[in-house]
Amino acid sequence: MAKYGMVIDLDRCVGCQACMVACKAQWQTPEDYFRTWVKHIGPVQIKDEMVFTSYVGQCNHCDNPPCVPACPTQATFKDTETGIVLVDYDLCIGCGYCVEACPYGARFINPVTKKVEKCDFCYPRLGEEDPACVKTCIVSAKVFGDLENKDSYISKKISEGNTYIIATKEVNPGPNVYYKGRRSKIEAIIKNYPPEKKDTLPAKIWSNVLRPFVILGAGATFIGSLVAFLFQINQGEKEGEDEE
Amino acid sequence: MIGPLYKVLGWSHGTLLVLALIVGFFFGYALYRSGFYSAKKLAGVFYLYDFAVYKVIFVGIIAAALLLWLFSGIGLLKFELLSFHPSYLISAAIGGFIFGIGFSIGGFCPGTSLVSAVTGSFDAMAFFVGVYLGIAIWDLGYPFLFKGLNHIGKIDAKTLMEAWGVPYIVLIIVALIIAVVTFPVVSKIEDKNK
Amino acid sequence: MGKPISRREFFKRSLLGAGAIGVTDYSYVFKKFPPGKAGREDVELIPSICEMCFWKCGIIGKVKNGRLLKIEGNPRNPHNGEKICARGNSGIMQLYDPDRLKYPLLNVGKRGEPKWKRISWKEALNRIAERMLEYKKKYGARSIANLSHGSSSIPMRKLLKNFGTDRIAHASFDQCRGNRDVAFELTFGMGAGSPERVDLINAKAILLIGSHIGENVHTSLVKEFIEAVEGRKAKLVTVDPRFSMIAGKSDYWLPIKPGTDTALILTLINYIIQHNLYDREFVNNYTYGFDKLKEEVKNYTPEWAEKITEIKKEIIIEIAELFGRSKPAVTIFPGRQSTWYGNDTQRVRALAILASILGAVGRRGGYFFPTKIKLKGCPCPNKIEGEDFLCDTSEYPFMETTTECIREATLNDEVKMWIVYGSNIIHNTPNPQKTIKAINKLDFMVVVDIKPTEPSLYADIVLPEATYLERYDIPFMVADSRTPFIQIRRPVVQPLYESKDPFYIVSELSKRLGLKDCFPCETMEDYLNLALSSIGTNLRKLEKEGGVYRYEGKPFLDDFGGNYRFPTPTGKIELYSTKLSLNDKDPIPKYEPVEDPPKGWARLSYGRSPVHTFSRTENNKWLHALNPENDLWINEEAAKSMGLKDGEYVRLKNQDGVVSDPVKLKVTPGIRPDMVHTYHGFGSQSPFLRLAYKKGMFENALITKIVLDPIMGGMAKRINFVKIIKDGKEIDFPVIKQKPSGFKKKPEKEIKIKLTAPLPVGGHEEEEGGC
Amino acid sequence: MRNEILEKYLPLTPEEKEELKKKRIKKHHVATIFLHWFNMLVWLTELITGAALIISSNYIFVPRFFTKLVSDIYGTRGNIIRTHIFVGVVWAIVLILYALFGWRRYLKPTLKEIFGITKDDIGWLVSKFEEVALGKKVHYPPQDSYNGGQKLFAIVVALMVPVIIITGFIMAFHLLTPALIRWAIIIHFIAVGLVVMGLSVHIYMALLYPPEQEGLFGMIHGYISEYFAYHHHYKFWRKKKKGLDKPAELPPKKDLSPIKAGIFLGVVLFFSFYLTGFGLGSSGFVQRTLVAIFGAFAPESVKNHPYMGHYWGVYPLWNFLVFMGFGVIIGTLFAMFLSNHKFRFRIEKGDKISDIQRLIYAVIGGIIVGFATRIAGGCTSSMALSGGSVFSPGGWLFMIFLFVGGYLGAFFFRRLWK
Repeated sequence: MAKYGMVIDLDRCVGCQACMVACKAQWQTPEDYFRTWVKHIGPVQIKDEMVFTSYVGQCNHCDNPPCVPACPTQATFKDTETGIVLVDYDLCIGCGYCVEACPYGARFINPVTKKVEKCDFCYPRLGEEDPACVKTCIVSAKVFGDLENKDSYISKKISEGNTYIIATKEVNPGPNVYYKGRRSKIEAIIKNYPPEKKDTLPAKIWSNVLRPFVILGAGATFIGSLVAFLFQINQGEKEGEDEE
Repeated sequence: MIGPLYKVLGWSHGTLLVLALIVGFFFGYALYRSGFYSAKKLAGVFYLYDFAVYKVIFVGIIAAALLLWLFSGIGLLKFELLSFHPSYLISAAIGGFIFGIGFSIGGFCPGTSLVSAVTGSFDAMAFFVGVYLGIAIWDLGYPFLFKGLNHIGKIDAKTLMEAWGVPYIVLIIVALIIAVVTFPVVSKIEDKNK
Repeated sequence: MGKPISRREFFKRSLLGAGAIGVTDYSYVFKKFPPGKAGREDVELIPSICEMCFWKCGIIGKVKNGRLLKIEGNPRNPHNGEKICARGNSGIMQLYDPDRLKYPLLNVGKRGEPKWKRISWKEALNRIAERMLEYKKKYGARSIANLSHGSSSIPMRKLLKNFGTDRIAHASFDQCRGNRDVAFELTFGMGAGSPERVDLINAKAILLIGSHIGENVHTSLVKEFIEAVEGRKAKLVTVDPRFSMIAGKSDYWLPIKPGTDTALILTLINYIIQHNLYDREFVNNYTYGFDKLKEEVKNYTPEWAEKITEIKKEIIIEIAELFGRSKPAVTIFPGRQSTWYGNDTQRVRALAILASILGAVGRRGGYFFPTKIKLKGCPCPNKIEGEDFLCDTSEYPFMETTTECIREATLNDEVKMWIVYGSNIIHNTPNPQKTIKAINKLDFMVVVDIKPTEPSLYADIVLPEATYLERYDIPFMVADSRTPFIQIRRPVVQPLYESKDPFYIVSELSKRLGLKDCFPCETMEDYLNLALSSIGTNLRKLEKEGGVYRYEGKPFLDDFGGNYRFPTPTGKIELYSTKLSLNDKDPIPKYEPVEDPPKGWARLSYGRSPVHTFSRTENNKWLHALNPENDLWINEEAAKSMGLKDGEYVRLKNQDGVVSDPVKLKVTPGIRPDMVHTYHGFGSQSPFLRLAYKKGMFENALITKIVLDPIMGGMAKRINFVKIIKDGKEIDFPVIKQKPSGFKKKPEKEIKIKLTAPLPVGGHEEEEGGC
Repeated sequence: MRNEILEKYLPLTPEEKEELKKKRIKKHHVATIFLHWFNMLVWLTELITGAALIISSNYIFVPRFFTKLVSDIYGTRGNIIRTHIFVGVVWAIVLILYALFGWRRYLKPTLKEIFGITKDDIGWLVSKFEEVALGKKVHYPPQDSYNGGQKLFAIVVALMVPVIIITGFIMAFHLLTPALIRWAIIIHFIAVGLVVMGLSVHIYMALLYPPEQEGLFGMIHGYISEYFAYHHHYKFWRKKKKGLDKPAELPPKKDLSPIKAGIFLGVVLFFSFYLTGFGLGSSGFVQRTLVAIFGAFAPESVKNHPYMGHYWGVYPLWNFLVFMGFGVIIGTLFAMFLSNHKFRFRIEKGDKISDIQRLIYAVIGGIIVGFATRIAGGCTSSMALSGGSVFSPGGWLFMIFLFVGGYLGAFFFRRLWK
């Protein structure tokens, strides 16, 4: 059992975007789409400090990921073995509910395969080499490892303190990607790219209105027939009466 | 959606073939409904008792040209992306002349013979076999007998608009005038020879 | 690293894993991976060297049946190891760029609007050789000039010297680090080195003037820099009028007034000497002219400096104290692109002197010495008689041939033919209009490149060179390193289309020019095997060992037992430069004020994008997707008063009336109001580069005014002033009086957390929580 | 409104009733029976696999043990969705073929009847409701071949099935945009939900509700007792008796006038250009099929033959014009069928020549025309029509000389057609 996570040290990160290209080269994502992103923020004045940082983000493999219930065919699920949120590409029909539901915008529909694509912590490389972004990060700002294993390097790095998660009171799906660095940088990120709760109209209509209607309808007719059948049984077998 | 969709949107070859089936379906449907399943009606244009072929082709050209002009005018169609037959004038003329003779004898052209054959006309089937033979003669004889016969009189201009510098709509109107003038004359001839 | 379980073991587990407890109990066998993934099994790992910029990081190419899938760092390379930057990763898109040059081309159209006709290599080389021999006969060998850059142009330069012309200029001398190396030559007798020989890891304090590390990505340098600052908590002082990425990580940020850096450095030197914070013992043993220096700088006081540089005197004093305390483990970073205001060699000499008086030379944490070893190779002897630098060197004593000299010579008909090898002279040399005028006077112009960049538009013949992933190159000896090594570039894939490697081009040309004794080796492999034999190895063996041969280095003074003799005339570090005084130049740097932008104008500054090597990578699909166009940094206050909003497109007009392409505004408080800043290398003018064509602003067109450095003739470029044009109207920059400033980073409050307790929103329990 | 319908019944004496019970009449065509049971199988698998697919907590509408069970049966859930899609595609194809080919004889009349709701049907529903829910004794108004309840269910199915197929295809093949797919999911669910509502009543009525027992067997072998028809489907029985229900033989359609035909052809040509960028053509079909035939014997020599070589492409038949030819064949058949013409073998000729002569002249004509298309590079449809509409110089020249040659030929071979 393991729960993989990542720590990104924003103080070390210089925003050179090598991770974005390494990830793209590894998984050949189409050109304007990235599984991991580096969004430069600033220089901007936060309280009395000048901040020039970058929001290095990807799928946070949250503890209770809003994208999993959003997927009708349950193509996406949090793998209980590794804690990584994966996608079974047989089941994905490219509807994009999960893309809408993800508070960090970590998912996109690949226009070539027409299915959803996201960071999966380089799942096929797991166990043999670090994810492509971690390996190429020239200032070792990204650390990847097993959060459940207390003496792993990543757990030590987190327990050194000054570790934050990109979440707000309203939206906190329990992300497993931690951020270290000066507090002003975290605030700049949350100010510019706040995780927001999004619910798509069709999904809302279905779960609140239509599903109850369909279940009730089908249930009612089914039970109705059942009652009629029971009613008919206790009436006893009557030859088709031939009233006029 | 800007046409031609296959080229602009870069659809796959498979999609093109499906489109070909659909277009062919309506092409066959149109040919049949125009009555081109009967050799009598087709040959009529040369024997002056039924000018359907002449009228249908002429109206077809004008209708299609008008739509093409309209759509490319309002930007829904990139005219330059359409595929144009390279213009080998002399070859086209010779080919057309011989084609006419064959048409008057056989009573069909390749497309209409297929339509008529499918509906059970033996002579259409014979004609169709003839077309295969004709093309086979050309294919086999090409290297030593007919090499280059189909590429004589090449001109760069792909359309008359380019060649004469005349706008598309003017050519359409000219064709329309010719049609309006010749159709009643032709109809009179038809009634005389019926 | 937490020990990750092996892959087979992992799959075994998940196969057996029955409905595991937990969120929802579907234990799915996740076997289908997204298509097209470079699995580990049948991938060939080929070590080589990157050339997306000139830093030469070691790389490993992952090749699967002849197609390059991925590039990663070469763990055996002592500098970058498994790390490579964004450009290194995207080498694939350089190799498979559909717009790259494919065949030799002959221009049958006009210069500037080329019509290309594909010709064979034989015909192209015959024409070139014919022309060269013709011009040699008529006007002498020196009527042929070469503008080149990059490791692949070295064979061509050797050939030309053998042919008889030394009119060879590289942009790196007169546009970039020329004056830095001359300054170090005059002071220590050796250049600053590439990579810069700075022992950052052991530094306690670092001074960084005008270099934006992090936005300017040289992998091993950035790696060591961040390790020093963030890892080992060295104190970093950044002097930059713009709040760069590295300024965000420094302990002191000094938004200095542009053009006054020398004043600040001399003030520091004076303060350190007056309060004898300098390394007395080192100065006595190893420096020359200390008293003259002391005398010269005595009236550079912090109060005076505050007025000139607009940096608070308390901050200046604090920094001087800091360097005094941390000596000799102080890194005075030499910088790289240093042709700024016109008197730049003296500024860099001041830096060298500051480092010397702090004893930070040949010591841990300061500069260190290179260690070279002799390598055999196929010679191509230099057959040049006498020196003729085209320009009168009386005025510029330490000048080599510069692009400017070649341009001038071409304009007055002394040079008939140009060979432009791997250098985009339209983008890297200021005043491109003058360059084009010179080209139009040429009889014949040859361009050798991998992409149809701007110079190829004016060429008569264009030769497609193989990219760094398809060729061998001369062996690279990295002497400027604490752990010196030799590394080899070898083809990762076979050359595509008809692109050829430099050795083929040069050896074929030398045959046609009848030069018997130039590059007698048959192929580049023979050249490499010959060179490697001098260190007892060969190509095959080295490749098996990962392409890197390491040898013993002697970087520090104590490696020489303390009596090291500097290769200067006096054998010591020349604080007072004898050579300069001989050529009646100031032997000790003085501060000369620089012309300020007139009212309503702002100074145009330029810099690098972290994902581009100027115009070379604009057409790279992936890098283009990351950073398609440059934007113009403008001060928030100034923008507000000019009615400009962030993201708006405006044009710039410079003092000579040149109007630029539109550029997007980036309104930020992180830059001084009297200047604007943009990334260099965008706005390609070549329609053949479909991705890069007209994307972003071609800012080099605005740099028309240049001043030559009095000592070595380098072209200073940060002296052009611009105005903003919005919808046709010119808008003046407001005059905003800058109070002396200087920012010190506040220490971060230490916040302990327990891993078990769930991390609250955006912060910690005792904090008030999220924003 | 309810009680006045009773008089409509023709009173029968008990003996007539007994006699009617023995006689049987045909209720359903074989095709309808096949289609019904095929539908049943499809709905069975699709409902099971479909329900098992949707298991996320926001969407699930079946108990979880069921989805678990189905997942285990299929092994991986990938197999479930593949089965669901495969069955869906087969179902769609069968329905489309049924609709196209069975339009006149089966589908049109059934739809007309289903959507033709009369007061009697409503009356039937109301009384059924009263009987079942309120337990009142009611008399049902006379019904047609489908009673009110069956009509209501049939309408729901008729409307929902196309919706289910279209949204199904959008989801399965990720057509157009993700936003559309999102709505397709919801609409797919609702449509299936509505049909399932009707389905449970339909199944109960057929299997368990005794009076309708005979109706079930009616759908198995197609016959029901005349008495059952009289009692449950009075109007249908009466029509059957008077033999009114035979579809009348439709009159064959006349050909379109040349102007209308020309416009139709012009529009088709335009759409060919708009969709694919290529014009119409038929000689290409012959040329490429010929190359394919030659290729079968000597592929190498055909592939690098100076003329036939560049017709080879990936494979000669894998080409736009060849598929257009197939389309023409199908289109002609449809046109014939839909304009009620009969397929008849014939030879059309002038009176003066014999059949054999006509065939020989046809072949000779064919050879000349075939040869001519190679010289000109096309035939009437590609050079004259397509070329003409874009005013290609070659096209118009070809057409002019065609008529010149034609009239010359006609002068000499007049007797063939007199």
